[in-house]
Amino acid sequence: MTVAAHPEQQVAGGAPATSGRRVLRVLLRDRGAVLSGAYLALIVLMAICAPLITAITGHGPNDFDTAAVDTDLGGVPYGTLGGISAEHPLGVEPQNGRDILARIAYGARVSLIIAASATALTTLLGVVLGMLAGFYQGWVDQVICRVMDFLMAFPALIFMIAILSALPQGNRPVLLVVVISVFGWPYLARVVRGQTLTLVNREFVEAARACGASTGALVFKEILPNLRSSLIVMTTLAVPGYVGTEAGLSFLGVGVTPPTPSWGQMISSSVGWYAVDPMYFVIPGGFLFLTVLSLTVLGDRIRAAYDAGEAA
Amino acid sequence: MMARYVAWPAGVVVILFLVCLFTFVLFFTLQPDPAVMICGKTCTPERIDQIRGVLGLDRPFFTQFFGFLAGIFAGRDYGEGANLVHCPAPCLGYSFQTNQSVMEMVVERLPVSATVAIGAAVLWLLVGIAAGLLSAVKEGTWIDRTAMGLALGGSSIPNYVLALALQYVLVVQLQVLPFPQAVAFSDDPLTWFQSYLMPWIVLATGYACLYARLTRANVIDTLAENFMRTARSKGLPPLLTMRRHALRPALTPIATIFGMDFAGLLGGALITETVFGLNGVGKMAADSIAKNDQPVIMAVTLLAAFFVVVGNVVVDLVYTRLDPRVRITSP
Amino acid sequence: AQGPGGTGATGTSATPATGGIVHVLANADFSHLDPARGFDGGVNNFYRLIYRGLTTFGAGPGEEGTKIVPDLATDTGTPSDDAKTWTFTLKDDIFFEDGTPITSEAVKFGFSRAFDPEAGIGSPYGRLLLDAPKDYKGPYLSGDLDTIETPDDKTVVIHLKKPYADFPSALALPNFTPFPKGTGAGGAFDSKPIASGPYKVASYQRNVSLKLERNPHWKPETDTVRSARPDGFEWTFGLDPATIDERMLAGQGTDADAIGPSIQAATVARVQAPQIKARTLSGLNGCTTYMGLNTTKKYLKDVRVRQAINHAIDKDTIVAALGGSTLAEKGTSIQPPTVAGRVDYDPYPYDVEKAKQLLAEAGLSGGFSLTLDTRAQPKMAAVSVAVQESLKKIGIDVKINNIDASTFYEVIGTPAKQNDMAVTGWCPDWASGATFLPPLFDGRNITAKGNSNIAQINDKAINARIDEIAEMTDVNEANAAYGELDKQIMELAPVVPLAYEKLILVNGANIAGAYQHNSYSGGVDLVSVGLADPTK
Amino acid sequence: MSELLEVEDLTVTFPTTRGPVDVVKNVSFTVGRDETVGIVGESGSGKSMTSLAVMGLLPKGAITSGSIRLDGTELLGRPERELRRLRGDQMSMIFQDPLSSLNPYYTVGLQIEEMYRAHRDRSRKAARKVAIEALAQVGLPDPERRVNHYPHQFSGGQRQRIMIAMALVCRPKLLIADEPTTALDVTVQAQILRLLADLRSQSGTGMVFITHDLAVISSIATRVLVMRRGEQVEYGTAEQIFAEPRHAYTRMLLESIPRIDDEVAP
Amino acid sequence: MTLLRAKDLTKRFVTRGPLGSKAEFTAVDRVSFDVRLGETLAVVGESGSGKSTTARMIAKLMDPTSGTLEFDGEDVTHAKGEALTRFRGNVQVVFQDPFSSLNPRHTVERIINAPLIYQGRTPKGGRRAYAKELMERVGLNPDHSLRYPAQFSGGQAQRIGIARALAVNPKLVICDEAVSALDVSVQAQIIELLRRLQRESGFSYVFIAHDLAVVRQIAQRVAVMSKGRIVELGTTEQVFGDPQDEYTRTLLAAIPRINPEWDRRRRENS
Ligand SMILES: Nc1ncnc2c1ncn2[C@@H]1O[C@H](COP(=O)(O)OP(=O)(O)OP(=O)(O)O)[C@@H](O)[C@H]1O
Ligand SMILES: Nc1ncnc2c1ncn2[C@@H]1O[C@H](COP(=O)(O)OP(=O)(O)OP(=O)(O)O)[C@@H](O)[C@H]1O
Ligand SMILES: [Mg+2]
Ligand SMILES: [Mg+2]
Repeated sequence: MTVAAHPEQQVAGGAPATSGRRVLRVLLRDRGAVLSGAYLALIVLMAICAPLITAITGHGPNDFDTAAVDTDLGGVPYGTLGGISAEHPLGVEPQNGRDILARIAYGARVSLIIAASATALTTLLGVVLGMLAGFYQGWVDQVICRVMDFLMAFPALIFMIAILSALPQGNRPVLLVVVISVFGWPYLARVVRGQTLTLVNREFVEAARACGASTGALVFKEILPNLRSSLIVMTTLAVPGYVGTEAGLSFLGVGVTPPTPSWGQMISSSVGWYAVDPMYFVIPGGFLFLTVLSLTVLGDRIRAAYDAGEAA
Repeated sequence: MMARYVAWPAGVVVILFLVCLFTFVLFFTLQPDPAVMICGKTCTPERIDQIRGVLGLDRPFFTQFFGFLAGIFAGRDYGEGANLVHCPAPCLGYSFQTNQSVMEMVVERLPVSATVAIGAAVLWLLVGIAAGLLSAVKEGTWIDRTAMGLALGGSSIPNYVLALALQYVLVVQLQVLPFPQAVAFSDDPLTWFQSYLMPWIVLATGYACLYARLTRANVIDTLAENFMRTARSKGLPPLLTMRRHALRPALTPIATIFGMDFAGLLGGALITETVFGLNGVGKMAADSIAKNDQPVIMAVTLLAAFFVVVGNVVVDLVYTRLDPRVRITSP
Repeated sequence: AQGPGGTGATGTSATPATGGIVHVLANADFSHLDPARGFDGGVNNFYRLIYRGLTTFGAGPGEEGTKIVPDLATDTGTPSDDAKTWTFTLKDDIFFEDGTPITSEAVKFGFSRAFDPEAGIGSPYGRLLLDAPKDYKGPYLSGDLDTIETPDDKTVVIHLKKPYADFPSALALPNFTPFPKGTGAGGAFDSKPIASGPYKVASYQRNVSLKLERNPHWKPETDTVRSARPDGFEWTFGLDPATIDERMLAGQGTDADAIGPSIQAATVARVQAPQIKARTLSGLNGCTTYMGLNTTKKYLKDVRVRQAINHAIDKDTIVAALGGSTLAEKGTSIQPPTVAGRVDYDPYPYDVEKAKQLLAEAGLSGGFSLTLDTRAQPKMAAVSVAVQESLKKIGIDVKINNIDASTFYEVIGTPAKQNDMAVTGWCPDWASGATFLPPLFDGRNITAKGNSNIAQINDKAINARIDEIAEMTDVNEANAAYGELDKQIMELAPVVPLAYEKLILVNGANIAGAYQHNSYSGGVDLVSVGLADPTK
Repeated sequence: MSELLEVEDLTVTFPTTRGPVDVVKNVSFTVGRDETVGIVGESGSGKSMTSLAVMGLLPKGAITSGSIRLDGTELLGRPERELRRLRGDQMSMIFQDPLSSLNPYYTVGLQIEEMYRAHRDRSRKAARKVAIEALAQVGLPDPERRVNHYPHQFSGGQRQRIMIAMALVCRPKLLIADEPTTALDVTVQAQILRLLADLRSQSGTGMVFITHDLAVISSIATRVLVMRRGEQVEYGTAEQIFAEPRHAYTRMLLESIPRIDDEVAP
Repeated sequence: MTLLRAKDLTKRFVTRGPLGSKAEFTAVDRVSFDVRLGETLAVVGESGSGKSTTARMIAKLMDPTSGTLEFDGEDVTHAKGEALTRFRGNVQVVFQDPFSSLNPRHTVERIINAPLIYQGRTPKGGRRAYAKELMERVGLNPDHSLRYPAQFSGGQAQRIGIARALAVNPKLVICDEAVSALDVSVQAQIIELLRRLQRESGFSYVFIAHDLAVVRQIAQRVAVMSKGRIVELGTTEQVFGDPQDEYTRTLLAAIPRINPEWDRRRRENS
């Protein structure tokens, strides 16, 4: 009895690249992914080079320029589009005439660091604890769920204020990240737990168990990849959420201290001006929107690239 | 598995107790003296002590805490002599700033918050899930891209901005809606509806965006399952195929966050209620924080905690309805 | 003093017709309807609609509003020689809303409520001035206040703790409101007040709305102050400030019959249109926004440092932060322009060089750092940043300590918690230095909690001068003396007067008789306002 | 009159990173009314893809060319809306992997009923009756109770029978059965084959029957298509394929059949 | 030598009706058997008779309601931790539903390597090469190692499952209808592979199948199940040559055969 060594048709081509490199190659060919990546890189670069930017334009993030606004009209910027001019490429803040470009650049530092680290931390906690709860059920689930209930039960903002105002001034951004994460992870963890509950009973998990997978491996290597879609959505949307939380807390006096600029604060302070100086909102809002958009597009494309396997 | 259901009521009570205790500790130890707040501009230390005495703030921590707990079950009295006020059984405390029983304040405001929450929830569920489903089905087309672009935009706009912008456009510029007013449904259904419409939209936007994206992501995953092929092979009406077969598996995460989001909103939609001047629990929370009205803060916290915990219980029960496999005995 | 209010009152000065409902749009509900409890410009203005006292402020724009006139009493009282005992006679035909006459007994009862530990949390003058037994705890706990004599139904004899020439002014404050004996225990007035003024509460839903209707037992003949033209008032509470601005600008429906609070800075540019400008009022709110310099702190102990700070602050940027020239004026002296006897002067003009020189003299030219307590609220934060920017120029590094609005006053009012500097404000209880300078600069008033002398200045000369002025029996003389004391205090530079804030009020098109009242933080005088055409 | 199903030059292509791959190449065959055509062949040779192409249910990204005519009307390029009306009603398919092909979230009863209700009778009661009947027909014990069970509560063979029951409720003109009996023991298999034969004789259903069990093919198919690597190796009457196979692969296949009677494990 | 001994294994399922009514169903009823080292025990029987459930129990993927399980002389009924890890290294399973048992988010390479990864083993030459070799042995194109399960046919998916089970050199492989989706020639190849492994490495198999011809080829002993019980257990010759139980006889009688006339003609032709 003879059997052909390769019953399937032979396909030309060399050895397949490792999946990481393959994915990168796929992404590089994707316009959306490249644009998103470029934008994110630009923002990061801008944050790093903020001092350079202010050196070039000659306006620091807190330099008042009362000459650029009309104090008799409540401080509306002179000129069109919120005072956009060669001097102030993105216009000025109403009332005190601070340069928006400089504030955006410096604000990127605070906002992105806080939002990104809080997102990373909540995701980490949420995924790990949520999966363990969903997987073990029984008392582990009980304990984790009760802790989650406990944390979620507090109206988060009230408690963040209470706790943050009691904490020493110390390193505000770090404290903010910690507090936001402590109150933030249960939201994600619950979603993860719910999905884990339904995935645990899938046959492929049983198969992995038969392969000798330890609990940890089952949870993180078999189930986790199947949660990807929800995770991408939740984490990318967490970023604007946390930028907003930071702004809210800062406004309530427990966030980063003024005059440190942050995107969230800029957006919050722009709201009253929506009718008179809409650009004041549009610029930081636009930067934030594009950041989230880029993160989402990138997340989606990476997922698609992994999913596609060889058939992309 | 059965143990989970049995443990619920006990668990809920324990959580609520801990929330109480923690809130109490936090506000007892960390927060400024509410007596100072009440005392006002020209205030003397003696006067502060006097007020503290009236509020019972001079008593030891546990006396105060258990007094509060006892009030919930047995009611309690405040003040003395002619000033005595009685706060009947489910007593969540008494606000000396508004001179009202907190329970009364909550009961007064809960319907508003519930109206806001329910209306918004209906809206965001319908819009969010429908948009997510549509995007998933039309994945990669302009419909998908537009819907998801909007969803991202929507989730990047703070509630506050959206509320004011909406008001500016719909009320001031286009004049299709009046400025929101506090009217009861029974008095004037049309104005009632018009007044709540904007709060609903504002509140629903953020959630709808999240739900749409989540629905889309999960439905896309489900569409790749073999059983979707079976469903299509049956030649069912497309809406039925989508609703029944593709949506159900995507609903687990939706149900989870919906339980939490909705319960959270019953505890008050702080910003939206404030912007539109709705006298709900959220506005009450905001006011009480600004005025450091501790009994009210305590009550709002407890109320929110109660809804969230109950919401989570419901979600857990829903899981087993959503996915029959969850019912199998776990490993 | 210059006449601050009513600069733009042109379009709305027409006399109101009788009838109609005036609507009021408000952000926050009143603190308390019980006049013993509530005490701020907004609520005091409202109290005048439903309550009457022995005296009250005049009804009119400018200085008229700071004059003291009789109300329930036939005159502004007869003092004894040392101004320690005051006798008042009540008018005839004065009634509470239920028809019971207002008697001397009611006056006594109403006054004694200020001593109740629960109720008497409003204006402090009752407790500060009225003579009472040491452990007296108000009528509900301790019974009648025997130190007030009521020889007959129409006569009240009041004994004070110490001589007080300006007592008629203090009586214009809300916690001297008569009430029928035995009423108002346990916060009852907060939901159901007993009216003595032209209106009574028809319905009140906390944080939602308050409706006033005519009090049939109020006799216009007995009241020379309140014209009370409209048939009622209706407040809508809990509106977002931006929404209020939007509504007032649009003026649709009943909003044409509405008045509101001052607009926000962002709206200023939008009220320039002539048709809106015509119904806009603008004027000072009668308060001073200042920065206290904690004189007990290391660097600020040195008067030269404090003076340097005074010179260094660019008040133009402060004004910009407060919303520009339409919403604020530069502050120079401690007392705001609305206070009687105030002297207009500028001891510390903006001068960076001078400031640097002063610092050099103090041996601090190398720069140092100070912490500034600020209320976490956009406007205050903006002011703080402006201060920070200004002081940067003379080498002072300002650290902003943002404090949650609910705890701000506790922090700065507790010397143990207070930092180097704090941005805050002060409004006089009536237009006299008596309610401005002593509370802020009398070193003997420094308390461990609830302190208002945030500079913590305790200067013998100042203390002594305060006592001297308090003893003056001529009110005008006293006011003039306070004006000079202002200068004396500023020489020590314990505070930096930053600005006098202004209000811009946009009224509904149908509003008539609106002017800003100088004793009520520049708000529209409610007892005179009405509708131009109630049938509209 | 045309045949029930005419497949001509069917090619199915998948784009991959290494260029397009034809998984089905120029396959042609016809199925007459009340005729059974067997498809046999190597695993991975494109049998399932061919049948999915007929149903219009190929995975996303697959490109089809050629022609598929049902009752003389072209199916390829038809809008989804029209195909949907045909599916379940005119043609239905039994899928190869029953567990993943059944929706784990619904009872099997509902999954059978919804098909019937979509095309035949909207009433719930009638559908339920039909579902129970169908389950009984495929030999599932205790069908009244088991309609309310979920797929994971069944054995592999039972799930396969559920798939069969589902495909049959509407008595379609064309039935495509993709390895419908692999998980069944021979007695149940015999029962199912009888059921299919009845269906063919009663309703004139034409059938495409894919299996690896050549004995089954020989007993029910009138024509046989042999596939290998996406290509059509041989196509002819059953008798011709089994008695006079022309292609070496067919012959090899027939030689490899394990025989119950001649070989015993050592 | 006995490798695995099952004694009185019983599994009862509780099912809930639509109205919450409960019903109990005994899927496996006091089943006892043993598997010797290097032996193939076939399990045949009615669909729904409890074969897969028994397989799950002996693979320790499902706890029996009652009964005991011994492996290598050790009672593993309640094995945990170390003992369970050892057991997992020795017993592998090929599942009946090919797609469901493959993680849709893993590449084939990752799936096949799963036992190696989870048991911390690295074969000579690395896992990638090893996976490719295994794919080749079960007749899959090794170039497809980075594809996902959905991109394979039913038979190919089944072979992925087989390759995975063989990756760690287990002592016992439980094959639940492991070759049912394969065409006869590939099937023969797989069977040959299994037999070779048995010869060379002493694998034992529990082989669940419906194709009695295949069973006859591969099994030394056969257990026949019906309605949750083993109705007959004996050597292949015994069971096929001289069936004792009524059900076994029906089963044997129902085996479909190619028209003998066609068969004869073909043989003559070739
Ligand atoms: N999404 C896909 N992308 C690329 N190739 C695919 C895809 N799906 C299936 N294939 C390939 O198409 C070929 C045909 O698959 P098909 O399922 O039709 O085989 P089959 O004949 O049914 O085999 P079996 O008998 O094993 O079920 C297989 O080689 C398979 O690998
Ligand atoms: N989770 C479950 N709940 C209820 N009943 C179940 C469950 N799993 C299996 N059963 C029932 O147990 C019996 C035995 O199932 P099992 O899967 O062991 O059968 P099998 O012998 O493998 O059949 P097949 O050859 O069809 O795969 C079947 O009647 C099945 O319906
Ligand atoms: Mg197939
Ligand atoms: Mg089975």
